[in-house]
Amino acid sequence: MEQYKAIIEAMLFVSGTPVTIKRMKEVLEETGDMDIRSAVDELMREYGERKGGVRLVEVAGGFQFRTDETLASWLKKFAGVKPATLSQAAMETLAVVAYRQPIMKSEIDRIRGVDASTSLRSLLERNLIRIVGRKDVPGRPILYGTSRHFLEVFSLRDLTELPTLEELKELGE
Amino acid sequence: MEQYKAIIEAMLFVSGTPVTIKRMKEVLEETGDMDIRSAVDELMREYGERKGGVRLVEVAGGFQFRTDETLASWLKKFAGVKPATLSQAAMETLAVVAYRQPIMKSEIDRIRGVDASTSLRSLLERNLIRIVGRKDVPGRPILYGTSRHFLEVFSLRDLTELPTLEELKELGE
Amino acid sequence: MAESVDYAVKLNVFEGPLDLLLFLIKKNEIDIYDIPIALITEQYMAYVEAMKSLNLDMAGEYLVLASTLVHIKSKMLLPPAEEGEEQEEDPRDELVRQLLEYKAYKEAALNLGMLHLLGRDVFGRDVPHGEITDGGETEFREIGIFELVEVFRKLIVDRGHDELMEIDVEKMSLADRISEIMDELNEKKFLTFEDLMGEAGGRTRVIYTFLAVLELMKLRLVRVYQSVPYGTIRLFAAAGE
Repeated sequence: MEQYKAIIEAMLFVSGTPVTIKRMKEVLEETGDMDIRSAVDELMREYGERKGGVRLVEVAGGFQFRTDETLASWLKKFAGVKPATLSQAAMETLAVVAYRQPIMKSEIDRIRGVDASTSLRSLLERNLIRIVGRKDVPGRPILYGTSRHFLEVFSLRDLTELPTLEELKELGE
Repeated sequence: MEQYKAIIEAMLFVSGTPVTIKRMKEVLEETGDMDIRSAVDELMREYGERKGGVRLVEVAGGFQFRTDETLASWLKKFAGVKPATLSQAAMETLAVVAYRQPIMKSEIDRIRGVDASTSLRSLLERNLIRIVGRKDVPGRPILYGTSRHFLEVFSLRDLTELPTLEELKELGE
Repeated sequence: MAESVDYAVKLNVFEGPLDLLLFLIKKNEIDIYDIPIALITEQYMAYVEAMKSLNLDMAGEYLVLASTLVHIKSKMLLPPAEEGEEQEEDPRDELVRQLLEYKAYKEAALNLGMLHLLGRDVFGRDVPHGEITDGGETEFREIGIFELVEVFRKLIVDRGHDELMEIDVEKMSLADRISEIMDELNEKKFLTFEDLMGEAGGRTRVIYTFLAVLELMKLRLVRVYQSVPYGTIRLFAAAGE
């Protein structure tokens, strides 16, 4: 294996979070972006072809080793932890924020027909959404958007990878 | 790859510490000790032959994935280019400076109940806060405020975009 | 009563009045574009009454939608517009639009839940402590605005610094202007009051500029001089070399 490819593999391995090409480049100063990218692609292919327990995936603007999704039940048994789940209310609020960001609370309340305070707080605490600014209208309400951690948790490369909202097209929004 | 071998690989991958055969057996109830052991041996051989960035080693009575020792200097460099994170202490000090600026060190110490020297220095080094001036009173204490870089890091247009405590309270506790 | 218990169980799973309404539409196999308002209102009211009788902590939103339904129902009872008159809007239109929008996001939430969730379907490596940290500071956290304000709230509320509670946008505007003026004073030897006001822009900004100058004087960060009465007012950084 070429040395820089081995270094990339090791970096991806020691990092608990996705690693961007930019960050790899900061370490591998003399290796070009294209070479880094193609080494990452090769690693992704190798791990894919092996059909082992680990995959290299592109997520949240970077790359991360993750276990294969078919092994989830075994790993739950191994780790002995119950995964933290989001309530239905929090999931709905998260969906509204994800598709309509940047969005203010009053708009979320209107769409869901209920007050979203509790779910907003829990999503903020879990770092799935973040405060992205204020809207330039009287009262300057806070605007919410999804975080990078959201992409990480939902295995999305970026926001364009969100599943499409069929119904919204009908509404002509 | 046989499924139990993939499960073993995934278990070894997610665990930060060495995993014993006994522990694997607890998860893979129906797989015999010999089969587990030979799957582990195969994984060790595969990772060895690849000559990649990661090795499977036998250590402390168990097995553990580790980065290849020849890559140590690169990984140290990688750790050095960690994305921006802050310690709890620095975060507290930054919050006090952000919301109470311009503020003297003695006032920060009083609010936090501990000496803020170390976190002030690290925040100054990271250019998140800056010295706004010196108060023209005996002792001429330094006054701290947030920097322009602070606004960039937090994606704020200006300080008025910071949420107020009232707004946070509206989200419930 | 057995029936009430049944209601109670179901009520707990509704995420709000729109969710309840969607449930009734589905249960009755109704076309969402042509809702029989009388029937749905009746059933909706039955659920709301059940909630009340069980003293469930019912959100006010359920009652708001109840009155909307009654209102639509009464409007539907009015005779249709005469021939030749302008076509009136169906009183149900707004509600249908709202329902469709909510339904879209409810489905979107389901779709999100079907993605490979980290910690549920896929797992990353549990990086041992200290493996890549270079020592020194122990606990690291990702930086975000919410974390910042939450840390501040915990500091002053939990540690009983009541006198520090208030933070408002005004205070932050002032801090912003103070920091800008000090930046400028770092570059120039002095600033005239006219310079500051001239660049100020909008009315609120003029006020904040004025307040910022007063605050800077109080903090003794600037000295303000005027050579003759009504003459030019100059600001100097007090800590200047």
